[in-house]
Amino acid sequence: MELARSLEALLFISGEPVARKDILRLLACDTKTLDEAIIKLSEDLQTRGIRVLQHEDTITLATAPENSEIVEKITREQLEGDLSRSALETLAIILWKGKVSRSGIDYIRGVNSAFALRALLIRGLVERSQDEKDARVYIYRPTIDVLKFLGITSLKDLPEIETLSSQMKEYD
Amino acid sequence: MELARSLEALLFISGEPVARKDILRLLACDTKTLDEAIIKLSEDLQTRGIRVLQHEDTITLATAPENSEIVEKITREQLEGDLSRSALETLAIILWKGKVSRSGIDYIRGVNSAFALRALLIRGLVERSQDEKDARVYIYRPTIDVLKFLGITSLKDLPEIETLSSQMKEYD
Amino acid sequence: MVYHVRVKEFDGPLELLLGLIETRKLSINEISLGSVTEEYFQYLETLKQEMGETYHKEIAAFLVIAATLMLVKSRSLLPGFSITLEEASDIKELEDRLKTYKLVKDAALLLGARFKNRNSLYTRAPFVAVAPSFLPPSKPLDLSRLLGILKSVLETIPVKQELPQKTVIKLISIEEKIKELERRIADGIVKTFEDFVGDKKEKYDVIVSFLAMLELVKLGTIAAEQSLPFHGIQIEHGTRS
Repeated sequence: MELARSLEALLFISGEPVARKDILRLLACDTKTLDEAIIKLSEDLQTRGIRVLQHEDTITLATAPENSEIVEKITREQLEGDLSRSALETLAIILWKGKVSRSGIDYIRGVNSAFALRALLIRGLVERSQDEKDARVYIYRPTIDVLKFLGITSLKDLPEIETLSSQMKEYD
Repeated sequence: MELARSLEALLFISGEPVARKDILRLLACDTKTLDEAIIKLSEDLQTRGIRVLQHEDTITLATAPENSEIVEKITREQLEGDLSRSALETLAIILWKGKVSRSGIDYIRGVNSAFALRALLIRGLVERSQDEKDARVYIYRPTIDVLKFLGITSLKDLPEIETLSSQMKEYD
Repeated sequence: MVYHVRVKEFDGPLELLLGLIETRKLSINEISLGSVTEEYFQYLETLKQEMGETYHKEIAAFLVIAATLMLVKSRSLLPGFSITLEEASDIKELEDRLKTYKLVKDAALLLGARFKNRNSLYTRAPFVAVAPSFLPPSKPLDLSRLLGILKSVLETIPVKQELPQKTVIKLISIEEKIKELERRIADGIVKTFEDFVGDKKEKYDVIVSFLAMLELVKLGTIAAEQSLPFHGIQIEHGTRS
């Protein structure tokens, strides 16, 4: 069933629970067809590593309970431990710039920083918000936690902040 | 097969490409069993909304190409504009060679490829690492994002590059 | 006749050569290389005019291949012109590079089409199900280390270069050079190739002069003789009987 596949891709990519009404709109189908697709997908996933979860009016995919041990193991490993060189470079740029878009970071580093940014985000070292000028663009900032961890109270306390931030001025 | 389910859960939760050696450790299995699990999972997913991508020694899950339209409605990942001709030529060489130095690319194109490489690096389509034999030399290779962008699950699914390599073999 | 070759954006000498060969619908071999040599040099002239001061930097890659083309041209025009094994392998290497480049260019076109019609795959954000919490690295983050990392990153940003002002350089085309050479030989001013080139240091001028000489030899206007490799070339007015 075609729709069950589209539903799976949709739930897979969104990560968080999706409201039924949003799914109806995105897949352009009616309630009855959606219900059938949910049943079909749940059956397909019966013997798989992931499951369909329904809660109130939302639907999401999650790992099957019998795999919880392995899931905890990889999460712990990935979220603890040291930062990679590219994560450190990205963090340094965000700190000394104060706020910067993904493309600004990419330009300064000369390489794609998507993985590095995600690592910093999920570890709570940086946070992001939508750009006021362009909602499709995210702006990255250091978190208060990371400043505390570095032992500074404000970005002004960073060494050579004026020279370095003016050197990076054109790359927003 | 139990292991294919654990593999799926593991790939699902980590989202990003996971190195085979990490999977071997996390799932506590040997290479042969892992290979079987990957084949099993790929087969299971054949008729579903997601796919297994393999590149060099990393593995990840991604949405199936036939669902790209629906997925693009909700994903924030921006697909940037077209690549320039020189970037495409440079990418074709890197895909064909698998890994190649900057001077190797320059020799084939007869021209300095620094800007083309930078464009590919920033878009995350290629990555670079230092040459094992000579630390002053960078070696460029395709990333798993090339697969995602082009909508294929393995580099073997690129007939234009396969043709290029087989034609080149005739000269050697 | 002054050529106004439109300076298309050719990325490099291989692309230029391939373009010239393909426009004439020729296949890649020594004969076709010889037949596009003159156009190749005309393009370099145009490039010289357009680029002014930056010419020397940009032209280096073009000149290496120009030298090989000269060999090809000489061989096609001068019967009995013998080349060394190394020179023969240079010609073969150029042919091979052109063939390789053509295959790469074709593959790049197909790849470009695939990019346009792609159905991309998308991966999930990592660990989205995990509630965010502050997870600093196990070792303390050292500000001075971060500062060092930032500085080394900033060093790698390519410097934006200002385009220099174009300067007008008086250029002599191959045809002008042919006329000049013919006149000076007839007047008895020029007896050797070295006389003709004079003390011009630019490789490009030497090459254009040499091509002009070859053309005149081909037409039978002059006769040229070189007793030993790398020795002077004697030129005399041809006997057109």
